[in-house]
Amino acid sequence: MASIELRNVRKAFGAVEVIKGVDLEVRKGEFMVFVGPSGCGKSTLLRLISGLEDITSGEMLFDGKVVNALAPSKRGIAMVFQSYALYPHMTVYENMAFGLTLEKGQSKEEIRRRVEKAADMLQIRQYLDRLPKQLSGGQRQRVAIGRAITRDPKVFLFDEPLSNLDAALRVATRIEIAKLHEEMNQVTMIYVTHDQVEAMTLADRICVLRDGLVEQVGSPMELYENPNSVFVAGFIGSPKMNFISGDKAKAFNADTVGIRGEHITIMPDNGTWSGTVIHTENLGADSYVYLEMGTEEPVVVRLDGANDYKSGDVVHIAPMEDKIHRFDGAGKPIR
Amino acid sequence: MASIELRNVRKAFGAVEVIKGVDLEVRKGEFMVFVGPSGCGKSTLLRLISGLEDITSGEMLFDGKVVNALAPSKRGIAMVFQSYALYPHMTVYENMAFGLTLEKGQSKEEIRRRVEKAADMLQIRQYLDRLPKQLSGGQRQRVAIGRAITRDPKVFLFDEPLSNLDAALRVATRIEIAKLHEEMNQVTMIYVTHDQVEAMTLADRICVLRDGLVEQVGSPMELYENPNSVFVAGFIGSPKMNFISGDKAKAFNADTVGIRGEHITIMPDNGTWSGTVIHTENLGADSYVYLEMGTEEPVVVRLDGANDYKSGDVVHIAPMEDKIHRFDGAGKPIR
Amino acid sequence: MATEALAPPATGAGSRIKSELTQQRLRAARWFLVPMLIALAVVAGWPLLRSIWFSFTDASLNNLYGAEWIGFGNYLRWQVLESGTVRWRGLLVDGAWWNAVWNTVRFAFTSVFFETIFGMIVALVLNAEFRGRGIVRAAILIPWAIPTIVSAKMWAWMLNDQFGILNDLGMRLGLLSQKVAWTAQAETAMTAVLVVDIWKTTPFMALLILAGLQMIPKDIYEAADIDGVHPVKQFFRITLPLVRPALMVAIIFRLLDALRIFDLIYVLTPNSVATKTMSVLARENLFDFDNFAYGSAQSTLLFLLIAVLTMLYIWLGKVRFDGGDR
Amino acid sequence: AELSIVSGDTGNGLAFLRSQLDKFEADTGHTVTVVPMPSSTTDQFGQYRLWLAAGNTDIDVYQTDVIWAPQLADQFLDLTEAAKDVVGDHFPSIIESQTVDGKLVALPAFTDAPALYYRKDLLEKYGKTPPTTWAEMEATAKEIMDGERADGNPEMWGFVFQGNAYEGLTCDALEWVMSNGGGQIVEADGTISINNPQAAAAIDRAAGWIGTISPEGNLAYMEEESRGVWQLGNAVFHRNWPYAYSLGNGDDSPIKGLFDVVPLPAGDGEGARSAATLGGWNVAVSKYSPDPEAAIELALFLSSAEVQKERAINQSNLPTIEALYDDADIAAAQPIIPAWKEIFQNAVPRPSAPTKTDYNEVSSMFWSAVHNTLSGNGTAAENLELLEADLTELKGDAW
Amino acid sequence: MTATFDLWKLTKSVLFYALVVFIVVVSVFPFYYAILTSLKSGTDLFRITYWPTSFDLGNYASVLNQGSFPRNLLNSVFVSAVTVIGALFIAVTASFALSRVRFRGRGLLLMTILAVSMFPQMAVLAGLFEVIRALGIYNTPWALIFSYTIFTLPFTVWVLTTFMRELPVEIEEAAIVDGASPWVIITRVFLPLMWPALVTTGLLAFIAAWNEFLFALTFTSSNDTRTVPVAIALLSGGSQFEIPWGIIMAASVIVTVPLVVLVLIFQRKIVSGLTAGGVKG
Ligand SMILES: Nc1ncnc2c1ncn2[C@@H]1O[C@H](COP(=O)(O)OP(=O)(O)OP(=O)(O)O)[C@@H](O)[C@H]1O
Ligand SMILES: Nc1ncnc2c1ncn2[C@@H]1O[C@H](COP(=O)(O)OP(=O)(O)OP(=O)(O)O)[C@@H](O)[C@H]1O
Ligand SMILES: [Mg+2]
Ligand SMILES: [Mg+2]
Repeated sequence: MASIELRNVRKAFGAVEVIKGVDLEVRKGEFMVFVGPSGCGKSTLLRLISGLEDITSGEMLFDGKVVNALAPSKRGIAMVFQSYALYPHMTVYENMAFGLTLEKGQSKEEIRRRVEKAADMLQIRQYLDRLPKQLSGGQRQRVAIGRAITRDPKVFLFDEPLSNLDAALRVATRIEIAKLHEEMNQVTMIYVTHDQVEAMTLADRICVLRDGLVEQVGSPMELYENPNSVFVAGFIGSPKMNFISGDKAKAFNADTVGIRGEHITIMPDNGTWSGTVIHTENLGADSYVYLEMGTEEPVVVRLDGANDYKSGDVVHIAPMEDKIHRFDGAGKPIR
Repeated sequence: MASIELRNVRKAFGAVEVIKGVDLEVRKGEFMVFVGPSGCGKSTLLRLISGLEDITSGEMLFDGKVVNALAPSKRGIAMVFQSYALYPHMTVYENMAFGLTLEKGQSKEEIRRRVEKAADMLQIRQYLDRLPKQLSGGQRQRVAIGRAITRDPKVFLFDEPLSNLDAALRVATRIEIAKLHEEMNQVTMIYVTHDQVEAMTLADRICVLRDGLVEQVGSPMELYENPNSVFVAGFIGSPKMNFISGDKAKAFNADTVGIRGEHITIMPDNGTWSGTVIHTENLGADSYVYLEMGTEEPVVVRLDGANDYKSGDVVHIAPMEDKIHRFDGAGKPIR
Repeated sequence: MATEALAPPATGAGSRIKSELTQQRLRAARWFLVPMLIALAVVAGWPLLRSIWFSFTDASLNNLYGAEWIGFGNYLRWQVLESGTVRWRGLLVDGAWWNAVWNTVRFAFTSVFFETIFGMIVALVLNAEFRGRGIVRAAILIPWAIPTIVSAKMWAWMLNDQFGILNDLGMRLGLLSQKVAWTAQAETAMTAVLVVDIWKTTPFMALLILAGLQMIPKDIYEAADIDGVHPVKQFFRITLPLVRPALMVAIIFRLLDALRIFDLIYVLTPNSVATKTMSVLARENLFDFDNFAYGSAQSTLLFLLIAVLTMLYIWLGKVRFDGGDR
Repeated sequence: AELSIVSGDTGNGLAFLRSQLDKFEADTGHTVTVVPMPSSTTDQFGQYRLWLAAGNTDIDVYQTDVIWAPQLADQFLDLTEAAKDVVGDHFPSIIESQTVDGKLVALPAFTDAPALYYRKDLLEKYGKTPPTTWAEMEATAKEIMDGERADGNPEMWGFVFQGNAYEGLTCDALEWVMSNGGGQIVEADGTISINNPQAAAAIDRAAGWIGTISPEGNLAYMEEESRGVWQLGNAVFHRNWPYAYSLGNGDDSPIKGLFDVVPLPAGDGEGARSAATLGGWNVAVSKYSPDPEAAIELALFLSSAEVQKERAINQSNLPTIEALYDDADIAAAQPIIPAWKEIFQNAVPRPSAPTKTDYNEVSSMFWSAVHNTLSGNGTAAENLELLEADLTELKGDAW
Repeated sequence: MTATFDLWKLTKSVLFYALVVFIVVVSVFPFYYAILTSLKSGTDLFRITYWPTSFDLGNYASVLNQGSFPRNLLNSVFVSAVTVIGALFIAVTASFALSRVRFRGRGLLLMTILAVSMFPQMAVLAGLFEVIRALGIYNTPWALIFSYTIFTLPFTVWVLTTFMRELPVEIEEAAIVDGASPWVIITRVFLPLMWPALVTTGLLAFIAAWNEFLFALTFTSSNDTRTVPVAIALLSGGSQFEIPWGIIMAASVIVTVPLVVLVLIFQRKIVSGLTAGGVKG
């Protein structure tokens, strides 16, 4: 466990500035999730924290000590790479045990026990003797995770660790990671993901990044309920929040109003607004209805269970008034 | 567009049989999604269809003609690889244009037009001059998609093409792919994913694979509502269906009963079953409550919106009777 | 000969489907191999077979075409003396030859051993990022770039006991108490040859290893950094296994070269028993003495010895011939 | 016709050859190209053998070392007929050395014989005269060397020669042995004479020089290395071929004008006399030459008196025609040449004629035995005994 | 950042640069000495100096004026360049077959190729001579180009095969799906990824051909067709035993400089991370 602090951290690749001054504190033992659009700098930030990439300017502190120049190996971290970065010449077992064999005072049995435990958890026990190239994508990803969790670091850095796993395994692994977090004396974890569920369920706090800058940091429900910008509002939650501007928003005294698909009810006849169904999607447990009603993007309404609206149907909808988010011209919320 | 038929197709790597006799028909213009646990053989099957991997035995037909031996380049396919497989020395533009430049009779402008169209669609226009190593994971993945869609194939093969994209982009790209499917004269698409939403929304039909064998093929709702095995029932839908066996199941005249989290209601006082809350998860739009009630895995109940159950609370629940799935000892449904 | 072998490997039982892709690749492979095979057959096939053939004849350079087949006579023959004792003659019982074999093998292994180590060090240095790297790379290649005949003579000059700069330097720096005749004495002559050979061919090793180093994916070093792998350990556990293929090839070719060492020994040392190598012997017999057939036999045996050593090396070093294929 | 001549001649020699060829071309209308070869005789020999063995038609005339005739005899034309008018002018011993089984293999172009170079100034300084015996040489060398070293030249040595294991050592050692009355390794009739006490004594004496009056490194010296020591002024005596004479008198030479030459010292005991190994070059005509007539014409030209005279004047090469030693022009241009006649008359041929095609191997065995002795691997007696056995085996029934 | 940390870092880089300097000095010193020698003449040659005492370009002038040295230099360039280009061309295609296509007897074939390099050069001289005369290319640059294949080809084939084996399969597969033929895969996909290997083998083979002596001496018989190593061996002093050190060193410097330039130009291509970003795994 370690607390991590970033002070006006910047990173440029040549002329391109990718991290544009990030201030962030990750508390001791916290589970911090980074989310943000593809290319916003999540992996880069993670690599800066790991020490693999030098920061261009600013300060990075671990437990209050400046570590700008500290070698990655001395930071007490374990990391899962987005690109896996497995050792191609080592078997799965060796890949996972490698870090451990280097630590002093680890007996062979102890290492084997720990590797096997991780392998069991990740259901890759039967592949321990294979080389990475003989594995499927998801199996490789699990080896990458396994390699990180067999070790005993102060900080875990996960870069989209579950993206290639199937739903069931994903849930299982997610829960294991949460358990790990609890068990390991609340080790500090930083986790990049695109998965809403992962972000919402794992995070103590979520950090929303946008284009190299921190947009908002807060607990999942805080972000969900009180996003402090249109961007965050749109980014957190799936399906995306619906944004309505123009006259319809004016009626609510705002430049833009946002309302989530699950907070819209379809009215039998008259509602606040009306629109034409252009598409429906059926996910089993719930379903989405896409409505054309003159907004930039179609408005999505989420319904429980299946529905039988057809394209072309005209429906009336009503937002739940207390769930409406109002934003001003600058995209800031009006409270 | 082409119809694809697999007859008892098998594939072994050395002594390990990975595809164990698959019979499958992908119809002309169909959007077929492969799902299945990690390592079940999805990528391998895709590679067999692409011709990159020779089938060990069986027959593969494109439009009724045996193509067992046909070279990939002659099958009229485009493919997105799970590991991207970008040309590291080529810029994004060159990566996307490479296939086109190899085709005869493509003018420079035509190629540029098509690449730029794809790049716009995938929001990577500004990266056209970069090398893959200068891109983020999601950007690389989009280049891989772009490379496939600039070409004009009869069959698209996508191997987890969206796994590294953020939610918004994912939805957008998903919709673009659906649009592509419609526009391109209903080109045949085979798509591997782990994402329930993608599978459910994109697929005309889903093929559930398990351990090298086809478990069930059917439309998304068919699979959701009438899974023909415990496995499919458990695999389709998120969170996973809850399975209850033993005495509680006996009461329903089955060895195992399955009930999805969204089909369970929490009763104020007395319900069919009762359990202890061990964990809750809040996703914003809905929330999950995990109950310990003597089953192998905790029972998950899905509730709309947030909830405020605490670990240790004892609650009563009732399944919606008409949504209960009953399975016999062999895991087959009882109807 | 080898083209017939150009069929896919037989797999298990049953009729494997030979796909068009595989066939196309095999066809391409065949076409790709043909120029090389023709080139090698023409340029090397005839001369090699001719040499081997000569080794079974009594050929002499005075009478190359009238050579007569004498079977294994050059390798081993015997004479029954009147006293009844049998006298064995021929290459296989030639003490000078086996002495040369021993000299050569000792030389080859020592020099390749040190070259590998120094080559690796140099390659690692060159692999690091620093200013002026390009110039250093060029500088390092200089020993390899100077023609052997020149560098051998140059070193002979530098090692000279009277006006050699090395003795002078050694005296000035206080490393030597008196001038040493490096190449004149049997004990130091071999060392001198070794030093020069190592100096000359380390760049070859270094450059090949460097190329190998450059092909290693960088991201796994990041993983290793994270794993807290000490750089030394990284070298042995990651770098070494991953440059191994390149290293192995470099060593093979250096070994082949070292086992055929000629120029350096020839120019640098007095032609004494202590430093004579197989090639030097073979050259003497081929051209200087009137023993062309015997020289051919020595060359052939040298070839066989190298082949055996190479095969041993490939087997012990577990050099793979596969991988990379689809 | 278009002829080509291959020559290992060097710098000035090559230029001289070209100038003579120009004359030849003008006289005869033939054209001649020179194919130069590296100056190492061993390299040349291997090359020529290969070319001849393969029947190379591109070369018509070869310049050959004096010892090659028996080994290459089969591939050269017999010049007896063509040269019958001029053979008489040459030293008979040289003509004999180029005659194999009655066949005149090559015509002599010039000859060569080494001498003892000594430092006039130093000998004067210590009141010595040029030595006539090895023992004298040794003593003088030692005395002057010690004296000079004490005087502040720690680099000073007594005697430098060619001690590397190569043909040059055969020459040097043959001189020691011969001058000590030890025979010439293999006698003209083919008997192997080397294993005798006088020969052993001569070689043992030489072995005693190493580390005392000669540097250890002498064991690796060829002509140039020894000349280096000598020409830096760091040796009292030096054994070398005539070429070192003009170089030592070059403008930048520290010993310019400070040295002179005398015949090599004699040994002691029965039959002792000064001996110098015979060197020299000849021209031979390839039997594969497409135009042998013209080629023979060229060979005759190159060995003719007029060319030899030019050569002597320009190159200070020793003529093979006896009459030229009395030539006034030569005496004027190269005063040393008449003086060298004495040295030349003491010249001994290496046993290339009796040993025929095996000469190189014989020479190699001999120099190895000597080199071993010099480097302290066994005494001369032991090594010569082994040598005799080896030679006997090599000889078999007959050479 | 504590002071000790800085100190350690400093020591490390000092040690590193010391190592660099040491390596450079050891590599270059004899060459430096050659340059020194090339600026001397006469008895000066036998005197030991560490710094240039005179600056006499006479030796260079005489090298360039002597015989056909400039011509020999051109010959060398032509022969080495054609040899290397030819060998690389043949080797690149062959190594694709040997590294990426699985067929029976591949190991045997590789061994056979290697076996060619196991014979001492001198031993094949006679046979090669016959072949060259039979082909009618004796005393032309082609004789050298032809005979140099005997050592450049096995080397280039083996090295390129080894390196090509290491390229990720996925990238090749992507190209196959894109409709690339093996030829296109080699030229447009693999070659750009193999620059370090190509440049390295090219340079090493070039230098080997550049410095070859024995074949060059045997298979040419006129000044106009000879290459520099032979020309250097032919450089000679006034008389038989005299070795013209100054001139030889000048010539060596002259022939080494183009190689150094060549290395300087091509070493830029020896860069790492060419395959980075292509695949994950
Ligand atoms: N070259 C190989 N050698 C041996 N086994 C292999 C090889 N390639 C794949 N496999 C095995 O074949 C099985 C199927 O692999 P495949 O890549 O098709 O899985 P997948 O369904 O795509 O999984 P994922 O969702 O994790 O990508 C896996 O168990 C894998 O380990
Ligand atoms: N080496 C580089 N040179 C130039 N630009 C780079 C380099 N590496 C990354 N970038 C750019 O920096 C930005 C941030 O990259 P990063 O990998 O951190 O994104 P990310 O948030 O992890 O995205 P994703 O979710 O797609 O993985 C991207 O726009 C990327 O193109
Ligand atoms: Mg990323
Ligand atoms: Mg897969």
